[in-house]
Amino acid sequence: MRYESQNIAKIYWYGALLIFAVQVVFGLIGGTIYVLPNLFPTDLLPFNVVRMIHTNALVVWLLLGFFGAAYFLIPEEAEREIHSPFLAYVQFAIFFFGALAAVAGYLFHIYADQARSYLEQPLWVKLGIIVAALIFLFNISMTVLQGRKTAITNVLLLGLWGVAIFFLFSLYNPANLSVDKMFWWYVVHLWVEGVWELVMASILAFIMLKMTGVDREVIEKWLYVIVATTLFTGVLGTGHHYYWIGAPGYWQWIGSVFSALEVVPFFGMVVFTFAMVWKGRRDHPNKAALLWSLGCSVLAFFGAGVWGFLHTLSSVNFYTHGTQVTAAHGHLAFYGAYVCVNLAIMSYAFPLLKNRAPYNQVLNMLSFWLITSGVVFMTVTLTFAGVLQTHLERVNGIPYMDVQDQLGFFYLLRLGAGAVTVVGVLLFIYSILVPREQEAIAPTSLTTAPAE
Amino acid sequence: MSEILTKSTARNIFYGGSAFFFAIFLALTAHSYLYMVNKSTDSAGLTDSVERGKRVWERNACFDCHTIYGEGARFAPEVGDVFKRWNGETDPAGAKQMIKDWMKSQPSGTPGRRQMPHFDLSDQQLDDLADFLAWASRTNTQGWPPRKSK
Amino acid sequence: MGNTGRLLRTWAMLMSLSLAFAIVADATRPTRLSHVALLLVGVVAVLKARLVLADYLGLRATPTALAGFSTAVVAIIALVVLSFEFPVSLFARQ
Amino acid sequence: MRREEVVDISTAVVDEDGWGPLSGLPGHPLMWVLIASELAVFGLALLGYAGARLHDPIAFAAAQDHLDRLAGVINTAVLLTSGFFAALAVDARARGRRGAARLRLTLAAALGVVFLVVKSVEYSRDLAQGFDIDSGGFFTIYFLITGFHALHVVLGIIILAIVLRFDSPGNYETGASFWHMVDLVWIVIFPCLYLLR
Repeated sequence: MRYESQNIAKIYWYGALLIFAVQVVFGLIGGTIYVLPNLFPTDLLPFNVVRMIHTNALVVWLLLGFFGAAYFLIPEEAEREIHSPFLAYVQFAIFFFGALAAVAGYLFHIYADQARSYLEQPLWVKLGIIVAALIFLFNISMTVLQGRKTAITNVLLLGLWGVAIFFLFSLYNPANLSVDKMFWWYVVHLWVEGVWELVMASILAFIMLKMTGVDREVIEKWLYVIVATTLFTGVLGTGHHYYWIGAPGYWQWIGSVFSALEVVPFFGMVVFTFAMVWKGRRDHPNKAALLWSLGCSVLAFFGAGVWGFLHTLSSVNFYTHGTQVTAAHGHLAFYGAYVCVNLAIMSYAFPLLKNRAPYNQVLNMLSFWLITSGVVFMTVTLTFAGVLQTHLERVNGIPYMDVQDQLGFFYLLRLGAGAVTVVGVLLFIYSILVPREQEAIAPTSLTTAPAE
Repeated sequence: MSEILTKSTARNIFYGGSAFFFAIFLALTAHSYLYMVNKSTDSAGLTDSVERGKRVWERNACFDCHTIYGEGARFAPEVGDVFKRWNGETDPAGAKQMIKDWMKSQPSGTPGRRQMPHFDLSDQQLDDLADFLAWASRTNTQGWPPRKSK
Repeated sequence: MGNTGRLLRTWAMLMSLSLAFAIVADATRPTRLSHVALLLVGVVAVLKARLVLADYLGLRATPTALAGFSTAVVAIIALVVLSFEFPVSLFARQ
Repeated sequence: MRREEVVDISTAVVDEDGWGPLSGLPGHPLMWVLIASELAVFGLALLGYAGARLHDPIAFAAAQDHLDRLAGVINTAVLLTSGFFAALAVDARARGRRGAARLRLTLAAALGVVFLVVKSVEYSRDLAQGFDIDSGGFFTIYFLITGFHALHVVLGIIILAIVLRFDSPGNYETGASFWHMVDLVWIVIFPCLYLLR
């Protein structure tokens, strides 16, 4: 760490980790309701409230993580301090307060009059998010414009501007349900299969740059190849959400063809991270950050790429759409792509921000394996549940609730996997917050310098 | 030859290519918008009541348990075609009444079965909600969902 | 001027192959092409694609890339041509 | 350690100029990423077409008979000749003959416009016969594939215009590569959609 204003990242990441804990705890509650539907009083804690907390907390903590990552890496890339640290803290206050208020409000059944999935925030929270985003974009754009311009900041800025611009569609909710859904995906799909991928790729590129010692030239060219294939396939890949919502039939062709290719950028990221690490001449001591980075590309490839492809062709999706197959894909994709990239940059940055480096982070690595086993197992059980559901309900024509009654065993297994995940997450947070003497590496044993 | 390998050209091709695909996407969305308004949905039948019903659906976060056109949570049944499943095509008044009665009777309290909360809806709101579900069932969804009894 | 000469030759070949296309596939206007005609159309399409790849796109200089792209084109055209060998539905609905 | 074995693989992926196997190709490597993406898209679409056709070959054949094969043949000749001029332009620019290169590239782009004119005449006839992108079956696929290709012709003309403005030899190669890809795609989709039946 070389710039004072990189410390801004700390507060964002503390906030992110807090909401991360909320997210997984409510995931666990939701999983419990699947198994024991009458455990919680329906009036106090109905499933829909649990789910909106689970999904909203996910989105806001990932965004907080991205903001933190931007504040951490932009000073080093642009080679200057953040334009205004004060504004960065103001932005945090607005965003974090909005996020907490939204999540806490849901418990009291306070949410938007015109709520939609992921977009249940009351209007004033949405406006707060937009104000915070504007402050953020102003702050980092000013920093980048006045500093060194690199491919990493370039792609990161494009991604973050996209995040803000597409969020504006959350304010548009027409009375026509089909039109509503079409533009709803402008937010949701163009985020997670578009601009978020740009953010993810640029963060990964930054970590590779710092940790492997491979030339910037090489890394930035790879970055362009990856983000080019991302947008060349991902934008029209939106079509895979337009099959059955009242849109024209041609989307079945466009969605199938383009989203079949959405696996390409994820495969590119796997090849990229492994090639860089292999080629890297440097034996970097932060093994935990490396583990999360490699894990990120691999798990994103399986979760977003392979599991996405499994049900993206319209002829398959006709049967699997709206079953647990979608839930299986969603969990591994979000975890692999966006949770892992956030935890990777945190694992890389925290030892530096806290002057602990070099640092072993054994507990951190243990938490990787715990969370990963939990989420992968969850994905597998949900996939089985989804395939069975598809067959019984969509092919054999058995009514929905009768089929659900037959899936109880899978939901029980999923609950177990969820519990392991929660333990892993709490362990990760502990390993970040609490320094452990025995994990410090003696400076003499260093063969190479830590990241500059 | 190294002149052509520059990063600024890379950036331009990335921006240009992405803009091309995005322009196609925007044009197709515009076409789809017209298609929805003119062809696939019952625009003429999109009454104030249907719109109010959609807001009831949103205000109570029904989509966080149910799916509609397959989207939402998967904790409770699909409702995009519930009106048809409950024979609304042949007996609209009966299906509407069934929806209203169903809403009023929740939660069922059946042990071991998922519970639907009791939503304190007025008669007017229940009517609107039923109208909304009836309207949604008339959309041309390219034959989805697959139902065997056809 | 060797390059220009080769490009001219490539162009001339492409044009004659296209004419061959038109004659084989179009002149007689049958409702369905014979097996031989299907095969010929496929072969001619592959030949033309290869000429464009090698001489227009300049992949003659990079044999690996030429082989890769050619293989992809052959595979696609072969599968499409093959699909035309089935004049009745494979998925007949009752 | 195993590290030694894998170094070779990674150097194959990451060579000196950083573009790996893409650096040997004519034009900018990232253009080849775009070209490869496009070929994959059209390839998948054609495979989808073959699969969809197997569901109902008779209806597809009947629909195909409404196409104007002669217009397709003319357009093939137009595009191939246009590609010829583009290749000549790259050749001229490489040898420093800027003026000749410009003239040839302009001719290539002009023939692209001719292609679009012929195509729009075809489309208007199809529409007049009552076939559009919503017709389902053959015509949905036909409009999607040929329409997407026609948009590439439009993009290609824009790219050629940019090359005329910034006329380095490298840009000539990059622009022409895209243009030839549009050629190549037509050579493959034309027989599949129009001729085979």
